[in-house]
Amino acid sequence: MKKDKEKEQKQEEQNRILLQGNEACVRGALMAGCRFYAGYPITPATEITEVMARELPKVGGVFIQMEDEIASLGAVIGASLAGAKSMTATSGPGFSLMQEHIGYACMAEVPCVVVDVMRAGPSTGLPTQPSQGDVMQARWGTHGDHSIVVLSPSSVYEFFELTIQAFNLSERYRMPTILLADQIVAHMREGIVLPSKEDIEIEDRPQPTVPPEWHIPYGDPGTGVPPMPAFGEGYRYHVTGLHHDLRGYPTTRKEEVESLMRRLFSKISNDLERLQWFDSFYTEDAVITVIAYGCVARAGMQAVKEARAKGLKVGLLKLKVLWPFMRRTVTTILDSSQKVLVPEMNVGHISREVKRVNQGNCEILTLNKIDGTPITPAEILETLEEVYP
Amino acid sequence: MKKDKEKEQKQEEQNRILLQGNEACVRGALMAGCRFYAGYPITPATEITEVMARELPKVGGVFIQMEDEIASLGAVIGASLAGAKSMTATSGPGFSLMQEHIGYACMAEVPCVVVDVMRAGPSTGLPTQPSQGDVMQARWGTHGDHSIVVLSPSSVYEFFELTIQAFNLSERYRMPTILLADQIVAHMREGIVLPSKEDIEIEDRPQPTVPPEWHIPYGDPGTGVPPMPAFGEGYRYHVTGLHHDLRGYPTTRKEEVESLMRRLFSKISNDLERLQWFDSFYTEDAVITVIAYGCVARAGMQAVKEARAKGLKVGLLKLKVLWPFMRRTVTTILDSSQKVLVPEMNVGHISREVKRVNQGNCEILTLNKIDGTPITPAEILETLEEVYP
Amino acid sequence: MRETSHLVHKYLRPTMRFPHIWCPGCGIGIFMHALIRIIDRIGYSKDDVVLVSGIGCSGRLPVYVDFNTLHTTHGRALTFATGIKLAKPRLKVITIMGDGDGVSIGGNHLIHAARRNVEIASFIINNQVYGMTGGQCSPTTPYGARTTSSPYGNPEAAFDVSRLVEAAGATFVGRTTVYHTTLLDRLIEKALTKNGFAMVEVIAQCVTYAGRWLGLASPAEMMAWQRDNSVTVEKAKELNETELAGKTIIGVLADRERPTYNEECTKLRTQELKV
Amino acid sequence: MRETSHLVHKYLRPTMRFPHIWCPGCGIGIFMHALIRIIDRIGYSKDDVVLVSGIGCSGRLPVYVDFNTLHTTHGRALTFATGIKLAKPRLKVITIMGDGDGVSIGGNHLIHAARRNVEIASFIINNQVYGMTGGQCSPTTPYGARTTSSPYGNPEAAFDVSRLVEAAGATFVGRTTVYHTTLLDRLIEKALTKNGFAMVEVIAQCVTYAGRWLGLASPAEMMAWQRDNSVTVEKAKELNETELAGKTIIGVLADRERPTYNEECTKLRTQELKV
Amino acid sequence: MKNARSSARKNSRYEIRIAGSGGQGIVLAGIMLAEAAILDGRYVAQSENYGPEARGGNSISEVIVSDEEIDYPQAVELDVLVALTQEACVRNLPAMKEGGLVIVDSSLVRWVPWDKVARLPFQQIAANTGERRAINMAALGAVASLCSIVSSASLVKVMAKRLPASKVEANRLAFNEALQATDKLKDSLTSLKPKDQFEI
Amino acid sequence: MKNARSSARKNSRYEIRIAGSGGQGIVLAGIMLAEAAILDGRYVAQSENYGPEARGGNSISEVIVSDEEIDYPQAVELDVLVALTQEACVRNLPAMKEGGLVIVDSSLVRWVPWDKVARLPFQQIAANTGERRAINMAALGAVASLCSIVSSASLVKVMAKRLPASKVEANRLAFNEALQATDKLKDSLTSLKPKDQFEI
Amino acid sequence: MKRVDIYRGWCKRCGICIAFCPKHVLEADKDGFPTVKDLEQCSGCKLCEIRCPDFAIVVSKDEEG
Amino acid sequence: MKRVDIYRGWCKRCGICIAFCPKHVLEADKDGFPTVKDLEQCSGCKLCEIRCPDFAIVVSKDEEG
Ligand SMILES: Cc1ncc(C[n+]2csc(CCOP(=O)(O)OP(=O)(O)O)c2C)c(N)n1
Ligand SMILES: Cc1ncc(C[n+]2csc(CCOP(=O)(O)OP(=O)(O)O)c2C)c(N)n1
Ligand code: SF4
Ligand code: SF4
Ligand code: SF4
Ligand code: SF4
Ligand code: SF4
Ligand code: SF4
Ligand SMILES: [Mg+2]
Ligand SMILES: [Mg+2]
Repeated sequence: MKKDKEKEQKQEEQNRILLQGNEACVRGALMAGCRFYAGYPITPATEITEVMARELPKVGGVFIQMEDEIASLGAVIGASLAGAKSMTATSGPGFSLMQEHIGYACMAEVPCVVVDVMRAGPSTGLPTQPSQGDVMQARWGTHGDHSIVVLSPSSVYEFFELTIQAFNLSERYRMPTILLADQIVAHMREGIVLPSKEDIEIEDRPQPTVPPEWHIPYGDPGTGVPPMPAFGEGYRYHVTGLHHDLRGYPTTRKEEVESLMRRLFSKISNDLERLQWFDSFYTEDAVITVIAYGCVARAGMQAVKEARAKGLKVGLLKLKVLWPFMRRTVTTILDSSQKVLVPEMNVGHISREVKRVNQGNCEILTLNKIDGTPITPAEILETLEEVYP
Repeated sequence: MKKDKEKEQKQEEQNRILLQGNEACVRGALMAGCRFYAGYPITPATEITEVMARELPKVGGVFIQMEDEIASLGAVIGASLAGAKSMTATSGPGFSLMQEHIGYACMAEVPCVVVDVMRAGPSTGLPTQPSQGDVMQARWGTHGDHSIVVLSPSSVYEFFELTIQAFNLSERYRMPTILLADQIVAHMREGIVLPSKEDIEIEDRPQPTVPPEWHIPYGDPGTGVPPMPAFGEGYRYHVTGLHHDLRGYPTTRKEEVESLMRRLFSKISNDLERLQWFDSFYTEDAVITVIAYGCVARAGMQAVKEARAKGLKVGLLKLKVLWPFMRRTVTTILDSSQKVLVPEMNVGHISREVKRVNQGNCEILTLNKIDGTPITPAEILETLEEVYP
Repeated sequence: MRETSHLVHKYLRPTMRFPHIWCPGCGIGIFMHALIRIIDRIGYSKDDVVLVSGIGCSGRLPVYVDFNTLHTTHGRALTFATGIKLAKPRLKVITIMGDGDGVSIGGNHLIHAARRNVEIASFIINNQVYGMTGGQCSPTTPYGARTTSSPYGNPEAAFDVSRLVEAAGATFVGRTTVYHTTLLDRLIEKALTKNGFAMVEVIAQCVTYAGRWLGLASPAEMMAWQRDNSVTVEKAKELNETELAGKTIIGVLADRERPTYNEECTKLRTQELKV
Repeated sequence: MRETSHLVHKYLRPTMRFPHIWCPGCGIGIFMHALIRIIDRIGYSKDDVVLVSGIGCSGRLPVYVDFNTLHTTHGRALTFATGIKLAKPRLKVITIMGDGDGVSIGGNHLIHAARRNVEIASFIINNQVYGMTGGQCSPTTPYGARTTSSPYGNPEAAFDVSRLVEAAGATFVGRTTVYHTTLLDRLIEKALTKNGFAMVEVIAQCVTYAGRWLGLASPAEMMAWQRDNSVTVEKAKELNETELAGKTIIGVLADRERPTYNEECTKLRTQELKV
Repeated sequence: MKNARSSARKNSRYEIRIAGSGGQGIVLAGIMLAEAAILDGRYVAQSENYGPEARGGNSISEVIVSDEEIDYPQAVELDVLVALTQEACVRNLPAMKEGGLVIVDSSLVRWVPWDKVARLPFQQIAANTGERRAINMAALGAVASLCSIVSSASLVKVMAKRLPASKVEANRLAFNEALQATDKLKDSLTSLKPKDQFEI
Repeated sequence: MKNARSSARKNSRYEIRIAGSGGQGIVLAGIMLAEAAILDGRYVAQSENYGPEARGGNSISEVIVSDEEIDYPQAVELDVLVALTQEACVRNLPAMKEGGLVIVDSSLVRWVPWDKVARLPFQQIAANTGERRAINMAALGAVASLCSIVSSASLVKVMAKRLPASKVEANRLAFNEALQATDKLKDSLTSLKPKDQFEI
Repeated sequence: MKRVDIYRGWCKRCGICIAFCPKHVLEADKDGFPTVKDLEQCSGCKLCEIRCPDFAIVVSKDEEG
Repeated sequence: MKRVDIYRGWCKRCGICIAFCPKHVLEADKDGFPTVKDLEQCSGCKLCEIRCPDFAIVVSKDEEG
């Protein structure tokens, strides 16, 4: 037995490879079945475009560099409608340009994955410096009301893993899924072991089970997510960014509009339980809990361990899903901790949400940095020591 | 005396003219000194573009229809740098496209006014139907952290008035100011009396008081707002969307970045007191207060009057500034009312903020409608009656 | 009542409301009829045809016809179409764009699609105005024309769309009016069967807004204008500059061959993969 | 040490760090030197010159020179420049764009600025690659070239930028390389003094990334390639197609007159205001 | 609910909607009504609605007139509906206040499932003036006669201002004709019983 | 503060930064170091930083090696700094851990205001192999000799994988030369007193 | 014998078919709808059908005729 | 007499000036910096100055010469 385990471990070690976060993202995408990528170079997401250019043709996929980011997401949505799992990657300025099409994909219910590797903003900002300044934009950047799923990795392996999950969720819900990485996670390299394809669960968009004449393109099969046949498979239907009826035809009828909006929101709001993705460390008896995500969660982890070593009862909640905000998970922490510290490389995005769901029982503290440098374990530790009751 | 007043009133009545909201916006802009407009047609903001095309040449200004919304805001920023008070107007899809340049104007500190006449979204949505779905986008739509001022009118006169104020604030703070109107306020006509130019206070961007050699383009004169000479007036300086030092030259130095960001935020955060713009009705003894803005505030007003007629102690707080969120004003209401009702033509944008600043003392209720139809007085009244303690 | 056009009934969606949304006499309907006619003549399976449009009056076309239809965002039809064609090369991808849609906000995608040579048959319904939003200037509105956004006359020169797209590298470029029915049919057929990016500029009347600067009231007058102000490429060669002034040259303006993007992709995947 | 170039010292910002940011031998610096030389020769007041750039290596140019300088967003320099020129017509507005900047993401603004004829002197530093982001394909990268985003060869054809801008209606179009110093000077001067929209395509070496597909290592080799692969418009007329294959035609490619947008604006304000 | 809606009305508040199809001058009629009410010293709020099918589709213009400032600027319950097409009539009846008045063109609208209806031949009146498009002004004539909210003097003033000089005369004629024709049956109207309808 | 930083270290955690200018192969050296550590069964996190002036400007590559999973993946306090230009040296000294080791090229870096410094002629060693660009591999030789975190066997393996076949030999040579040269003064190094510096 | 069918439900009375019939077969009725004035003259060229923006006119051989 | 000044602080040793001097006046020193090999030959054409991307070379008439 012991030998087996040793062997396994040895095996694992031999499979450990050094990958950059952006490369890991591409590996995840390919494993999830991504076969179309359209993109436009931008620091610090460019490697995703470059590695896709190299890898996609090898698996029979299509890579295209478009004229800009608007075109990139347009092409991605088109390819997805034709049946291909599709993705693009960018950073802040390009992400801003993609907002109209993100809303389109929400409305037309087209699965796709958009990676935003966050650099310091606003505007052109600091192209090579890390930030978490796009968290609210990922939720609210496009006009009009919609729901959206946003994931954020804190390590190279998580970037790989969450890319797969981003595809899965986008297929499951028929909506764009956004991956918010930060420049540190995107550019650093770590030794990781990629799982084999068999160990990974892949989801595909629901397919109609009835013949074309019976298929109602935007009907609710109960899950809120209508089956989605690809263009060219006999199910001819209409896709539009206008409010539409069950067949996809434009409507302004209040009842139809309302029922469409209700269904669109239901896809996520009915599934919140399944979207509580987090890691927690030492939270059971924590007096103060650090809530963090992305590279800041890594600093948080180290700070928490050191604080524990000093006898401080502190814990860490690492969020992997940023949107929908994990109210349930966070509420549990708010109930059990005296204080919560939310360190972020922005002026306080997730901390706003924590405050919103807080019922006043817990003290919410923030630690924000927007100078283009990462939050360090020392900074978090110092704050923890300062505010420790 | 009485006669004088009568005469005055008579005079006023004679000056009362029927104006569409969008027209009133143009009148306000011209009175505020707007001399450059670049835009691209889109329902329901098109009339602003059309009326500008007609009126600007008459006052020696320049109107240009650009190839798209990105170009429109680019031209507006350029014109502002050359010294002209400048503006553009659009609706959701165009507003999404403008996000990159909104961030640029924040970073480069270029005064300008962006009008977003909200229609129902997401995506192409319902082009002719009203909505308040872009409230969060106006705050968070561009990448990276920044602060911004967003105003929202509830009547034709307010659209006129707040357009003037939008120019004033954008000049005062050297940042883009956003006017969020809804389709109803933009398209309806009301009889209003325009004040004469002398009765209106106009603010202009601060000008340097020192000769060019001594001028420090991005230095803090104490107000957080550096003087802004126009291009071509002898003060040659560099403007960029990158983080920059006091001269405007790109920097990645942590200290310089931080001090720039601090100053940018300070412009608003130091002036919050002055940005509490609201009307309140019957709030002193209100058990329930309705907090509303835009056309919904009008429904709220009627509902509140009718409820009062029925003996219900309810009040209305009408917000004119949406961002920065009027925490102080709202907190006062949260302290004095048992319940607060926030009716919105979206899934709940401002109500999130109300919840965030609430210390748990007050019950926050929402009334949301996203079917493209306006919230009616009856709907608000009904809710008030239902939840009245 | 006896059935009317058997042909269109085969392609129109019975679930849609007719008559269609366009104003009486609008040229878009004439183009739509021709498109259906040619698709039928070529014999594509409905399942294999994808119709992609942007936003505008012309953008409302796809919803009426029983293909795979996609109504995208303003100006971006070609980007979606590119994704579709690359992801599923066997589909026949067609885009319908307005002059504002395809040449103002969407001008960049137009020239890049032409350069890239993705096999898309694209049609620009050039009514020289923004119809959908109420008659503003477009990049093809004639100089001096009064529109709702140029009340004192349009200060800008118009694009020669076909020339621009030709210069951008399109393998097929044609121009016609909806009056010229035979040419319309011929160009649609050539564009649909072209192995490469094809663009046809279809001059069509916006009776509601574009009639104004021509001083023309009725659809028939506008079509007569199309008839009287066009010369064929062939004829144009015989005319001098003064004779050509103010005339629109119609016909096949470019027709040439080079590998499509899909063909290049296949090459990448097969021959040249050994880096 | 004795002072070096008196001329540039008059225009460079002493507050900036030198040597500049560009790689050793990068062609952008050669263009910048020429631009300063010509501005000095024409004798503009520094206060009246506005230099507007987008994002890219070339976009870093304005910060070094003591004019009114504006570093905008990627691809949008011309939109800002349009606003400046219209709001203050007495300014001399100049844009500097890269080939990705000006022709990929910014291609639409380029053709519309040309059509609109706003009096802007625009320079596209065509190094046939995305320099700033690390050597990806641009719309002017030659077909088949291996770049960081086309590891198996570029599947797309390149734009003829000058031809495109000419077809879009620019009143002045010229092309040169940085090797051809006399022509470079002449075209810059013509563009700056043109009453209308002028575009000069400046072929410049990106030594770090674009040398690769030419198999050329050094800046000097790249400039020798510019020398050996260009023919002047005048000479080109004497050559047949085979002789011209692979050659870049340099010189004045278009030079014509029509009213500028500013002139049209004045007309609107004065003569034609009585609706 | 019904209760709430009804009570949501001020006494001086008066809501009128003109509905028809594109090209009938609906929007202009609403604007002119609003301007006339302003001349009469009243508060007004006017809005229109044309859905996505601007062209030839349904068109609505509504005017709220009041002696006090107007809180809610959209119609809640119509005091008066002027309908110039059959579809417009049927579509807008649900918005009527109980006891409200429906004014229709007698030849364009045949079926009016409402209690209190005034049928007038606007189309014909307009045609008689030689200006067929004056149908909207004819409708305003009936409004001026039947509704106290606006004076015909003010409406005539506004006409002179808003219409092209060459068309003013014919439009005023249509307006007056309709006004007089309606005046004639004013009395019969006030005594109308439910389900009564009258026509001239 | 200083306290907090120091305590923020695990025992097995080892931080090394290679700094120089663009073109010196800094990034590649970091990657190879990280890959070698992986072969040795360790956890690694590697990152690089080149500011906006990628071209010819300052370049940094840092590797964190540990026997446990690495929490914070950025350097906090350097155990080792390898500096290949004077500027890189001075700029990065503030990031050093007290008692840490600075390795520099003896001809490119003259002034090293630090206690514990190893000066080796990497440039020259590389030049001797005929492959002037092997300076980064020479530096890795010194690292292999002085730091326990990575085995030279693994480094050699990685070299064979990462470098173009034609260049492997020269690079390995440079690596070995530097390794041996450094080995020679290893002992003197451990006995260094503050302010002592040594050179070969 | 030709047949020219006009589908009034779809016809928007634009007048295009009438204006461009080379044989002047069509005319407007009092409501503006096209009607067949002179079927004899019809050449069956289908131009009216082809140019109708509303698919409201169909020219065919009368099967029964 | 001409002067050719090379400003080492700015020169990036790209070699352009050396490669294209028509008179072969310049050569690289051991560090790669251009130096004047043969001033006599210099025609004062300024091509080296004009083509230097870094403004690091200046050709002038030597005032004192
Ligand atoms: C981003 C964006 N900007 C503006 C609009 C508004 N809009 C809709 S259609 C249109 C122009 C229509 O003109 P054209 O493309 O020529 O089509 P037509 O209606 O003439 O067929 C515009 C500006 C929009 N929907 N989206
Ligand atoms: C919206 C946006 N997309 C992408 C980028 C990233 N980006 C910066 S420069 C550049 C391309 C540079 O190429 P080019 O314009 O040819 O200029 P060069 O560096 O070659 O001078 C790109 C894609 C950006 N800054 N903004
Ligand atoms: S507005 Fe013009 S383009 Fe649009 S449907 Fe009417 S006629 Fe056609
Ligand atoms: S990367 Fe290319 S374009 Fe950019 S500075 Fe270097 S040589 Fe010049
Ligand atoms: S088929 Fe030809 S001839 Fe006959 S009615 Fe039609 S257009 Fe006239
Ligand atoms: S062309 Fe068609 S729509 Fe027009 S009148 Fe004739 S049948 Fe009617
Ligand atoms: S001036 Fe001319 S000849 Fe003299 S060194 Fe320079 S390039 Fe050579
Ligand atoms: S051209 Fe300039 S930078 Fe290049 S070697 Fe000569 S002096 Fe130095
Ligand atoms: Mg059009
Ligand atoms: Mg370039």
